[in-house]
Amino acid sequence: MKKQSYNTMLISVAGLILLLAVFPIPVLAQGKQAPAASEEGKVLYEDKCAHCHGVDGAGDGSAAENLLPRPRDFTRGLYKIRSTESAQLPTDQDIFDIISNGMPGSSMPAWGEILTENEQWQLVAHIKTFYDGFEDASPRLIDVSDKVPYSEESVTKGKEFYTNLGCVDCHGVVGRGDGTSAPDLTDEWGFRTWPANLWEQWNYRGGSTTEDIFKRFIGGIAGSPMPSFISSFRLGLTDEESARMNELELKMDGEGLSEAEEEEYAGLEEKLFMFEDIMLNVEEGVELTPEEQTKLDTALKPIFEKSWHLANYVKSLGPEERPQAAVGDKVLRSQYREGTLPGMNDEAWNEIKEASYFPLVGQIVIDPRQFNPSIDSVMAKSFYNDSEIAFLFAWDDRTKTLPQADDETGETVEDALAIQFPVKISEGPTDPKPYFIYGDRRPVYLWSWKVAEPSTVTEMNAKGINTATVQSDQSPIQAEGVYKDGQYQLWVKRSLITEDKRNDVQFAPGVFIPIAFSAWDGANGDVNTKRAISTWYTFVLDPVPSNKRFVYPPLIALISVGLLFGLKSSVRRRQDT
Amino acid sequence: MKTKVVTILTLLIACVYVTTAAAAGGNEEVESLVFPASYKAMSVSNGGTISGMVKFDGTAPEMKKLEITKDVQVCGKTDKFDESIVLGEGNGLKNTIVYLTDISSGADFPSDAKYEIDQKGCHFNPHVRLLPVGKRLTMINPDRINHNVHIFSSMNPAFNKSQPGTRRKMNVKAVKKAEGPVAVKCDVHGWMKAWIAYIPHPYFAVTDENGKYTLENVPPGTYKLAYWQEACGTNKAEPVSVTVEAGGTVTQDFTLALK
Amino acid sequence: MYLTKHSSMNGSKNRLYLLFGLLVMYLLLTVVTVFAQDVTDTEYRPFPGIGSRNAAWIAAQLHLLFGSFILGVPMFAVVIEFVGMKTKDKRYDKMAQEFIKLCMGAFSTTALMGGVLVFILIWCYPKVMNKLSGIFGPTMIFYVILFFGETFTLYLYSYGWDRMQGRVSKMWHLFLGVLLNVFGTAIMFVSNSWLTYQTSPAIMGSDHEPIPLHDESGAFIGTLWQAVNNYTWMPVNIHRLIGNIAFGGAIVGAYSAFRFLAAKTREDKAHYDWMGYTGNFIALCGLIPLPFAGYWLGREIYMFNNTMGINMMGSLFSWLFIIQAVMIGVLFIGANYYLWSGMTRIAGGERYARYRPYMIAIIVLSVAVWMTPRTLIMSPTELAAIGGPNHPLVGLFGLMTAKNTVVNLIILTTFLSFLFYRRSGKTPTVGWSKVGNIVIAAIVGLAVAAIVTIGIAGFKVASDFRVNVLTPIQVIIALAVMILVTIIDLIMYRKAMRSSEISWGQMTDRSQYVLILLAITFTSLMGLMGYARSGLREAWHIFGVMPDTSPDAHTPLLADAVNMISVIMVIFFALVGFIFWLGLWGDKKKEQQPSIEAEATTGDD
Amino acid sequence: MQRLSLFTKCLIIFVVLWLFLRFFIGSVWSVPLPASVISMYLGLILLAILVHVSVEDDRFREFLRPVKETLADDDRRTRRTVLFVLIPLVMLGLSFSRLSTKADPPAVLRTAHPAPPTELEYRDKVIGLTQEVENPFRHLEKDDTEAFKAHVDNGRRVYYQNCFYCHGDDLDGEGHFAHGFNPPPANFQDPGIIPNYQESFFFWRISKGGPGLPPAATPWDSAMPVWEDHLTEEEIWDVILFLSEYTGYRPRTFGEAAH
Repeated sequence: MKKQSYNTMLISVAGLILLLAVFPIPVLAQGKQAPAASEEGKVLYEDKCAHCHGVDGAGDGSAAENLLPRPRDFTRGLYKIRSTESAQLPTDQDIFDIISNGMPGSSMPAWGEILTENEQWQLVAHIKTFYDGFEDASPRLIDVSDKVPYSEESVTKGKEFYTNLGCVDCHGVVGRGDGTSAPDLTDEWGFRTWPANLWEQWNYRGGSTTEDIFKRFIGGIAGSPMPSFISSFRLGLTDEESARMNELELKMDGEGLSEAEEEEYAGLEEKLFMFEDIMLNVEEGVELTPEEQTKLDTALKPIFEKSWHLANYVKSLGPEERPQAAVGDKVLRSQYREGTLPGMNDEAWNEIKEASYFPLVGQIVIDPRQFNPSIDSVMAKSFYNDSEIAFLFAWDDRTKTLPQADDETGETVEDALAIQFPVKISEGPTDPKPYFIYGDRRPVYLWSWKVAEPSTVTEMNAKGINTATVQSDQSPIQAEGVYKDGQYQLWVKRSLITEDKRNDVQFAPGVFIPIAFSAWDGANGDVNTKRAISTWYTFVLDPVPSNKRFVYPPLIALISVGLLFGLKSSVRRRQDT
Repeated sequence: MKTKVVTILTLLIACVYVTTAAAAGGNEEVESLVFPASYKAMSVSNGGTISGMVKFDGTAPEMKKLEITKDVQVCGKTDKFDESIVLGEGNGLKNTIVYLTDISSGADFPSDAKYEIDQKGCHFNPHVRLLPVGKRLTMINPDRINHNVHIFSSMNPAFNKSQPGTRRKMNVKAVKKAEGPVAVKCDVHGWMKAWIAYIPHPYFAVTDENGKYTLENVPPGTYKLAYWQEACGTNKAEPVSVTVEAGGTVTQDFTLALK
Repeated sequence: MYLTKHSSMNGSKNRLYLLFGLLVMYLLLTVVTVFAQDVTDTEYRPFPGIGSRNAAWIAAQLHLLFGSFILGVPMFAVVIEFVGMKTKDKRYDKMAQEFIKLCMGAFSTTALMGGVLVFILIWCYPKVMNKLSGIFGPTMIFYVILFFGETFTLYLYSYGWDRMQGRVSKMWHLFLGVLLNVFGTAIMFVSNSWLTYQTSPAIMGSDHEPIPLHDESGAFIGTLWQAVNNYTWMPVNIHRLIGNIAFGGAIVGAYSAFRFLAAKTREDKAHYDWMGYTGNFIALCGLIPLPFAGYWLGREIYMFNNTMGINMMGSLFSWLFIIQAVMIGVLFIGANYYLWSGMTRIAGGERYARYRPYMIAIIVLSVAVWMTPRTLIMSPTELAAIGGPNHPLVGLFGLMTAKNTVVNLIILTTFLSFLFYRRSGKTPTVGWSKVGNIVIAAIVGLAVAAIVTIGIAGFKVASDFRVNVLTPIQVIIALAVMILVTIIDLIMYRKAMRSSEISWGQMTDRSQYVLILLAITFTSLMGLMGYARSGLREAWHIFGVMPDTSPDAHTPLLADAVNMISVIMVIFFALVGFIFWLGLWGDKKKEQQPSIEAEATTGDD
Repeated sequence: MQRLSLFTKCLIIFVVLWLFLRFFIGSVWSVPLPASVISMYLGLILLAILVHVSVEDDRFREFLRPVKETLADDDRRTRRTVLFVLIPLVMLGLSFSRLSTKADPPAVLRTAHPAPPTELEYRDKVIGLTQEVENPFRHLEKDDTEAFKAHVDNGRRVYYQNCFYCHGDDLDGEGHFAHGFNPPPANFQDPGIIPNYQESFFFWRISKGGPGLPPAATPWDSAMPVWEDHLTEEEIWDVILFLSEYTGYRPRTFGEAAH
């Protein structure tokens, strides 16, 4: 008897320990709470944040004007990146995470490596003072516990939802942010905003894990046009019931429903609204009874599962990290190819697995400047043969803009690309290249392509940003440009050597040739100097390895054999003496 | 004659400016309604009526036709116009909110009322929706295409939910604070725009297509009466004083001009 | 070349040749003014084949190298002679005499090179020389007088060596030696003024602001003394004076090494081992204060003109200082290597061997930091991976505070090596030797800790504070420790028991090659620094006053300079090697005909 | 077990240190050492080992003994044969791969700190740089702290309106345009930047930008704009004050040392 009670005690203690060990986990998962707002937080905010977000948190700091996306206005309690459900405030941890990780693709940097954890929490506390709704808020977290693992099957399902739920309206058919609604979007402050290019996961503001994508889909991105999709599925209905409802609705729009059908429809609707009621209660802050809670959880389960499929699909679209720029071992190498070079849609281009990536940034050197470029990179592949070289360039642009007058300036804007080479390739580190924006007294050679004439590349020369002139003596250049699903592709072919050696760059194998780009997005108001540019990169016509490698190495090996034997005999000789 | 032309031109330009500015989004400062500090609902038996007509002053500006840029097969069936100024008979101005600013007790909202906005053909109907605080709004989407309901409120929690074609009816949660009018937009169809006023008491009316309004069952007393109109603004700074007698009817007309 | 050969072999021919060289020089110098004035309309004449600048560069550098040698060597010749007189150790006297013999060979070459240089300058750069002689005319005459003084003193000193061995005459001989050095130093000071003036044509104002010596049009408005005592004159004087001592020592060391390796007899080996040791010791004594003098000079250049300063340390010439760092690293490692090798010839030196790995580690670590450039050489791939030219870890090594710290550590370690060397083979007799050792260890340990701490603190403070307070403190700590430890050590070992004698000549051949390497490194360093000092003017003959409009009016690239310096080095060592070889040859001849006058012949050689 | 020979020990030390430089440093500091630095350090390590073993004759003999034995002794024939085959093969492989690998783009020697001109022309005004040019507002730091703060604040505004795209929010050279440029924008938080230059140097670099770099400063790819086109002289001096106030680093001065 005594022993038994001892055992019971042991078990209960163990159970208690186990409980204690398990219990704190959900609490911790909620994240830490910010401390009370303090003077330190205010000082820190004014030193580090106020120049963008404004002293009063209204997103109107001195730097705000030239930023897109604009710095957040904290006074309305609208936070884009949350782990909480639709129309809810963020948790303290959410705000902390944004401060700590920054918002990729925007001008918000990651402060995690700069400020201490304590300082960041003080900032959270101070930021919360700008909106008084935080006081009694207890936001509900999005449940991410039942994650559906990534699989091909899940991606296929997700793709179907992507197409059917209206994602394509903004994000485009393949997800490059080129949907039909994309050109007109504004946020709640009336500022221009673009749907995310889902292929560029490194630019996802709130991170690119599947969980992050899932949270954005369920919770929406507050203040932006991105809604919550929690209501996209018929809550509480089985797939069969949902399909039936669909059928009835189609019929309703057509020949009309019979009385029985109408009754059936009303029943389904009632069921749907019964669950939606519970959900709305939650949103309105009404305490749920345990039964209601269970009902809701059960009803949400299949919806969440579908949302995970969608998140998996989005995740499958692109690489997580920005591709490495075309330097070092990623440098653009034009591949040697015997015979004719591949044309625009030739399969041969797929032989080059990885296109070289040239990052573009805003041209902010010369007025008028572009502080918020919409084209962030150009990708390139290239082949050459004994007489010609062909390039395939690609760059993402959410809109195809044929020549048209800009709303604000009235200037004629259009999409365009210029590829820049120096006329004379510098001969060493001390021989300077031309200035990276259209040269200086050292001229550059340009291929100018404009969307209105997609099959023409014009040869130009420039000796300074405003001095580009069309060459009077155009070398024959073949070109073809197409726009599809938010991406331009431009194919260009020229002979390696031209007659106009004074004004044209001459391509030769083995020489590292500087290359740079300028890109104009008409819909972004780009015209003349207002554009996206790259600095100089280099590319090379990859030489076919020379036959020297079959001559010298054996020779070197022979010499080393000789040396070794020489050493041996000299050591022997010394030993003898 | 010449001055008239100039006036019309000026008005036209102003109108275009206002409408385009309004269409540009929420960056336009919307003047809000005036709500009483507190309101107590009770039964009113001897209430009077305030009614009247809101007229537009001047020549009716031509309604700007909106460009339907997508889902034309559904949205382009009917022409869409900018609805900031809609005139009826005798220049009656539709979609003007007329309301009592200072009433502190009176009737409750009718319990059986339904609050809906229809999005048929990618167009919000009604253009101005009064929605009592604490009541849910039903969004109707018979289009079988995707809309999203984006309510630009700032005092109440943000709201932006997708309503795909498979959600014929979707309820929007109730809010706690009187606010408004706030814009409602569908980001998928940029031209779609309407207004919601979250109201704390029932003495609000929206003028009908002929500019007529009626406030019924008003407890006897003297009140301040104000209007709000999207393009013409509000007189909340200088509201009109009306005295309602038990069972009586007061007529109060307004004549509005563009801001 | 032909003349050189005879000069080191035969006294009378030597004299003839010298007179000839001097005559040429005198003629050239005295006609400078007249000659140059006639051709003012001609600005430049091209030197055939290699171009004016290269011609002047080669001549000037060779002149300078030989000049440094003949200025540096007499200084310690006199000192050693004095030591020999005091200790009555004949060996010292003999060695000093041998130094001066080496000098004689170099002296004629110096004069010849000087003559060639003057000719090239006047022929190729008439306008510049006209301008300079207009300002410095009187000093040039003074220079010639000094040169004559130097020549005759050297003759008397060298040829009178054997005759003036009496008690009184030895004093006179010593006096001659001192006089020789006075003349030599004065010569250097005078000629330094000409070139420092070209770099900094300004004097130092009372508030340390430069006051230019030229008006707007470039006309000279100062006095002769102001032109001489220009902004960088004294720093260059001091820097060169110390540098000459080190260089002279290194060349003597190389000569001794050469003789050591060629020596057949044990006596010869012992002698040249000892001589090499002495030469190296002197070189080290010069090397240790040299960075401080260089620091002062650099600082003055910064003060005179910020642009020039940044050009020197940050821009055009910054890579040169990386090469310099490598060479200084080689110098210190080599010097320590030689000291450690030297301990093997002393029985009892091996008890310090166990410290050697640690000292090697400290020196190599310090040299690694010293050599790491701020802007690293990287392939574009690495550049992309690191995200900039500055590495987060080794990029810090590129900062001055790190460099100052390690240079102090290197010097301290070298000092310790020398301390151990000195102690080898001796046993202190004082009772407190154990305590003394502990105290010394504690002092050194604390100093190292302090220097490193200050160095780390230097990353975080304002550069003014670092430059004006922290760095001097580091230097003072290092110097103070060296002085303090030396004093303690001296007292401790004053009556030390000599447990074993130094077995001179029992040296590895490797250590001798190190001596030769040191000399070569010294020479290259001088060439490089000369390029920096001169190149700082960029496209100016006289900085900010007289632009260089010649075809060579650009600063040569470092790569070109390195090539040029290599060529000069080859010529220099060919000449020096020839002189050494002739010395060997003379000795061989001496061996073949052993005579009772052997000693006298040696003296006359 | 046989005792390790001196040669083997040295070999082990060398390899361990190489591994340390090649991998350990890269993993701890998250950025690898450049090959040029590794080879320099390895050279020094080799030198140190040679110094250590060759100072004393006995040790040097011991060090060389295994090498000599392997080369000459009859009982080491197997090992010798293996090495005599292996070494030439390795040489063959190395040289072959060296000749077959694709060329890396040429490495650049970059001039980190170009020298400023002696004077610069700022919008028709000549500003001398060789003299002790001080920030005209620096003296306010002591004389008038309020005015000084106003200048710093103005500098802050200028910075965040113009500079932080490249030089970053925290002045660490990691602005959101930074990835697009080579050389990367200056990192003012680096202790080697601000304290090493006078304020006049910064004035020169800011006002003249990349195009104002001297020919010596190749490869001349700086994207630094010519700010005299966009900013006033006062704004440039103010932003210099801000740089040093924010980072806490003082620009270099020479004046104080002399007094």
